[in-house]
Amino acid sequence: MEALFYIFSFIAIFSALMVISMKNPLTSALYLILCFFAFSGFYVMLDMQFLAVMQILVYAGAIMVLVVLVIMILNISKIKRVETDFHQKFIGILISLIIFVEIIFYIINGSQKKSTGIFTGAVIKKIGNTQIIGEFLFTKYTLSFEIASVLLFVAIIGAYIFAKKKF
Amino acid sequence: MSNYLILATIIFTIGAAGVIIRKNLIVVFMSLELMFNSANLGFVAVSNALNLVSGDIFVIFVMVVAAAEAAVALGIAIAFYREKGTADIDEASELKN
Amino acid sequence: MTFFIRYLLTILIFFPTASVLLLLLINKKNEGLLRNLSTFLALVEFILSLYLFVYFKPDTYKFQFVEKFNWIPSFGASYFLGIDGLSLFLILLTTLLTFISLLSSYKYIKENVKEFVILMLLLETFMIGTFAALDILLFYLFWEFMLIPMYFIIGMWGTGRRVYSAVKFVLYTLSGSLIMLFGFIYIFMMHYNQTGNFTFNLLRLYHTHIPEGLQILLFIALFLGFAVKIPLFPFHTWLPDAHTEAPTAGSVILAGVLLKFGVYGFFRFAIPLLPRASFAVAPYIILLGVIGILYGAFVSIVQKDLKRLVAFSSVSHMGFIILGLFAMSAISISGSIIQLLNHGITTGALFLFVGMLYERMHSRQIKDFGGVAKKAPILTTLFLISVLASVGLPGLNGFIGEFLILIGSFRYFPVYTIVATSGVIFAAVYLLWMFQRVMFHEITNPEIEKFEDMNLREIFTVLPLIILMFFIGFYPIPILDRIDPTVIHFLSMLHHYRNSNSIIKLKTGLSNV
Amino acid sequence: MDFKELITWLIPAFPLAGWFLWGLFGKYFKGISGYLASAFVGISFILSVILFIIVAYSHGFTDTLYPWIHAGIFKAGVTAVIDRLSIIMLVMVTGVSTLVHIYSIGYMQGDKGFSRYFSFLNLFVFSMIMLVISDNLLLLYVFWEAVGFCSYILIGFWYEKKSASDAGKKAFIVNRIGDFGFAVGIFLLFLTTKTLNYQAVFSMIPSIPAYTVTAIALLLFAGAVGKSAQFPLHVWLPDAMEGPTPVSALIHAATMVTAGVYMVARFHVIFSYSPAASEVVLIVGTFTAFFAAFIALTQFDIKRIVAYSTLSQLGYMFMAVGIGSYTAGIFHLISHAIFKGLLFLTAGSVMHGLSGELDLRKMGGLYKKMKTTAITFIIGGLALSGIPPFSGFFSKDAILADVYNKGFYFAWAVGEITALMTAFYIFRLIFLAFFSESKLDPKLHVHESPGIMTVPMIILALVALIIGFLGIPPFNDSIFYGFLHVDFQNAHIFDPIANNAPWYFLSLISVLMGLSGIYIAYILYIKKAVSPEKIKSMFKPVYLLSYNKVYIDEIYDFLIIKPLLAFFNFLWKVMDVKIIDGAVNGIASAFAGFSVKARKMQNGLLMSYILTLSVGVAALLFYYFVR
Repeated sequence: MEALFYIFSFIAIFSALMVISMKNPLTSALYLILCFFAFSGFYVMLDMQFLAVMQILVYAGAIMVLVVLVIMILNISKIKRVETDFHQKFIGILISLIIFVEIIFYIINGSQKKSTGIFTGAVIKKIGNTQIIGEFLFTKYTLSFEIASVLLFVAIIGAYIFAKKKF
Repeated sequence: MSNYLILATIIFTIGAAGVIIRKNLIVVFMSLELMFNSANLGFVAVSNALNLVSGDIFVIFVMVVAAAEAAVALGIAIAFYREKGTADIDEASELKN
Repeated sequence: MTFFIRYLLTILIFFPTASVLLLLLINKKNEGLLRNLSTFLALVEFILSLYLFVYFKPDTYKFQFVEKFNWIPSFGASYFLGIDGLSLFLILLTTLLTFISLLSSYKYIKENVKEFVILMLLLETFMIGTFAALDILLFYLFWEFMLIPMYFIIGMWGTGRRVYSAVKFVLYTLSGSLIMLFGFIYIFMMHYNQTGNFTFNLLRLYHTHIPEGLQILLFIALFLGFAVKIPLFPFHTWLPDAHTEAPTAGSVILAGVLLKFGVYGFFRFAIPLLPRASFAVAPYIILLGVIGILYGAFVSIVQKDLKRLVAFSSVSHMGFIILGLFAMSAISISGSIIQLLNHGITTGALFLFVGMLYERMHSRQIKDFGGVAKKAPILTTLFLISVLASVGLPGLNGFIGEFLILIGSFRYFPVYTIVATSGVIFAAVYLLWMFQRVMFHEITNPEIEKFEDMNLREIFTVLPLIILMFFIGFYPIPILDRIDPTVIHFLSMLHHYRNSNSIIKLKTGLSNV
Repeated sequence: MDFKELITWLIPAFPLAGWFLWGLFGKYFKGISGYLASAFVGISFILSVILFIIVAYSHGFTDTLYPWIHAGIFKAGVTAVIDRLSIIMLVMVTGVSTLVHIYSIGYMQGDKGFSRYFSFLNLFVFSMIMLVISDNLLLLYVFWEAVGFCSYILIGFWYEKKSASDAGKKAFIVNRIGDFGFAVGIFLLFLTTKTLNYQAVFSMIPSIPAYTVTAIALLLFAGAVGKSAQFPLHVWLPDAMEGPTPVSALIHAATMVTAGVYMVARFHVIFSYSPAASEVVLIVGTFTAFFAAFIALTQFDIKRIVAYSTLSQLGYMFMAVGIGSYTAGIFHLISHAIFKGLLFLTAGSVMHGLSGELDLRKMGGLYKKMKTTAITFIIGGLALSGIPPFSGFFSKDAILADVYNKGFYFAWAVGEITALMTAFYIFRLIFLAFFSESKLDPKLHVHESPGIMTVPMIILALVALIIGFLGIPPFNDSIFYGFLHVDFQNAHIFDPIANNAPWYFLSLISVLMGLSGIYIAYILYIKKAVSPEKIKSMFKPVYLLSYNKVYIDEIYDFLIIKPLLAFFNFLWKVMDVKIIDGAVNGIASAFAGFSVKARKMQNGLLMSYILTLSVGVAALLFYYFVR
């Protein structure tokens, strides 16, 4: 288990770094898909197979396909390269590191809460994670679920209007 | 759990750095996705450690939002490119005027 | 009928709003109907408000016509209305002046008539609401809403630098009232900390215990909000601009009602909520008031613009009111309240007359006039009566107020009172000089030859005010009777604190903060 | 309300009704309004006489019409006090008013403001009646100001004339300065006694510390100084002659200006408990008497001469009340009202005959052309000069004798010299106008006034002739004294120190002074034994001083009005616009400048926004961490 975690970690971090450092957006996109796969591995390890599947379906499947499609449409690799000056790179990395250190500080200094829930790994395995999530989604979070669907609907219309040739 | 959290932080930082230093619209968008995912990972990890499922539910909603966002953002990207002929977000300076 | 009386305040507040809904249905082009209907509705509103006077019980200090409903229970805000002797007359003044200013605008407002009448009626709703609200949050809501119609009235139908004036007016009052809101919320939180209840109910907040040093700071916060509205001496510079550029109706409402809110706020909120601080800072506020009296008078003397002159005279008159209020004696407070009404009546009338002169000559410069008396005897007579009321001639309303204020304040602040009394001399100087230059002398400006006397509508516009001037001057008892219990109760709430009135207390109080 | 109370309130009610009627419906009445107005005031006069008889054979009373103000402990009602003092004043006021009203019908004939004139004249009579009968200081103050207003509006009656409206405004404002003191006096009185009712106040005065009483008395006296045009607030009265002449006769000679004297007499309790204040009254009165007579010596405007003589005579009255001889003061007030009213009416008749000419240098020889006017004028002049048996002799002599007997020898001497000057200037006027050779514009059609004007003059002349006999036997044993003294028994001090000179001796000196004044005028202007020009050049500076009214107006203008106006302009243009508004606008523009700078941060580059955002996130995290 431990070993699997470290392997996936390595893949995730490496591919994330490649995402932001590759010159060609298409390459970045492919590395991002790799990264998402690593993430779905984590979800499996955390007893959330449903999420893992969703990760691959939604992110790797839907979103990344969309991204790649856009890159293809725009033919971005051919257009003028956009370069970031060193100045900005330096500040960006510095700030990211500061944020990183700070968050790590919180994680280390933070006191861990006692587990209060009833959904231990055994329970989840017994009922099945898909069923648990489904029950919650359609009872406690019904309203949010409906709003989310409206949001998606709006987003579809929005995307259509934005991408239309003429406003 | 803290392992997962540290990993999530690393990915988050990388995503943030990408957002700051890259200028390509598409890459910035992908970096944002990275940050989303790291947050998702954090949710799931904490939820798992505390024996709860609310974190997992939340992840689903984040995914919904991400999908919606992707649709709109990429629509904007197309419109933007059509308007400016480039994907450099520094060209998007209408706010200034 | 009982239902009607019971919910009379709500009806009064929202009747103009309902009228607005009705007016919205009318075509914009149909200006005659819009004017007539809106004026008629304002008249109906005034007649409705007279029921308040009729059913007001003069022998009790308790709030009457009380209505209370929960509004936002989670933090104790309620729809809580009620009036006492002070707000009764201010509401009557509001309804009367709204009617009069609508009547006065028949000729002055030529464009966007629909918008104008709608804004005026909305303004009326907010003004009455502010006077009737006993819930701080509700009060603040109405208080801020008032700015919106006023902003448009000045900005859209004004003259000259109207947008500058409108923006100045709004920013000035807004910055004051935001600080005031902070003060209110602080008191609200203190009350919560002491009792564990969230409430914006004013009557319960009166019992909040606040240490003296903090009281002074909070008082300053509330003071800024109210002092700008009054306006007290160093905060007055928005007033001449706003008054000068506003249309006649705007000036009338501004001078007649909006300036009253500052004093009303002090009376209803600042002083009872923070009694110790009020006594501690009273000498300083009175100093500002007295400076305002003289300063307003002095500056009025050298004004060349009629409206600006009347505006500065407002500063002077409001100084008297502040003197009377903060002297905290029963006589002077009664005088202040009477003077509040008087100022609304008299200054309102003066603005109406200046408006009439402006409509005829399209100028407000004093030097453009002269010899009007020959052409317009009715205008001259009625204008003279208003001027004399403003001067404080006995037999007219201004005298009663000023005299009560001065004789009441003399006991506690003799020096200030003497200085303030000298303001009466200067009032005579600037007003009579202005009147002489405008009305008397030979006609020099050929345009005056075409001057028309007042028509019937204009006479009816000012007649109620003129009658009130005489009425209050000769027989103020009906008003004083209704004010008296309120004032006595007001002072009885405060009289424990009177002895803490000293400069040393102020200093130690501040150092304890 | 029984009969006498009904009458009491009917007396003011008639003029008040007149004011409303002519004021509102004047144009429907046209010429009738004058007759009706006279009739209304006449009814008031008859009622006053009835009331006088009632009071004379019973006793005074007070009556409240309605409660007027009450706020806290402050209470005041519309209350009348009818005692011997007020009833005498009431008869005088309504009587003179009636005559002046009748006279005005002729004088104002054809003026386009005819009804307006009578409306305000009626308002004045109403106010003056209320002033006299009011029973508390507030009501007194109200009508004190109200008569001032009537004076303002009537002086400026011909408003097209700048000088007229200026004079009206000046009168009002100068009066206001005096009223300022009066008002503060009322405040102080209320503070110490908690009441403004006369009787209540008077009963508490003995228990109040002397310096407070002095302060109150002096402040109240400031009001009297303004209203009765004593030095230094006398400047308005000569200018007030711009008004119609009957107005000058009624308001600025007979009634309103004497209100100050009446007020001091009414408050004799207060003044008599304060020797210091009384002495101030005496000094002001004496000085004004002399000072005004001095100015009158060289004037050429007949109305102004009479106006200055009014000042001077008012000074005599203040001398009287200042030494505590209240009855003598009131007696002189009454007789002065009669003969000065007469002088003004006759002066008006001269004006009327000469189409408005006022300059002495353009008159002369009028005696032949307007005999009635001339004779009545001479009667008035004799009364003013204090020649027996005219009323002025008895009343003025009563004052001077009292002044002498109470030991104020200097004041007495000044009074006698003033008497000489008085006789001189009034006969200078008479000789120049009526007797010396004519310098009239030959084109002018000189005519005697119509009967409606001369009859009131003749009535007044007759009254001036006989009213003095009320003062016989002399001084403190007279009928008048016996009648009025009842009201002044509460007066506290000022008993005569010694009756150290017999009355006939003092009277003789006064008469001699009067006669020698007349004789000097006779030598100078009829016999022409000595040319006035020669005397003029002999005392050039003194002459100029007198001719230019001691430059008081110029001094006020230079020392007070100009600097104040400059200061006010400074306040407005610099203080208000620059400093206060400048500060406000400065804050506004500071914000605007800051915003212009801050706008640079919004460079529109998304990258920099993101950068700023992340800096913020880092900082926020750091803050929570530190906390």
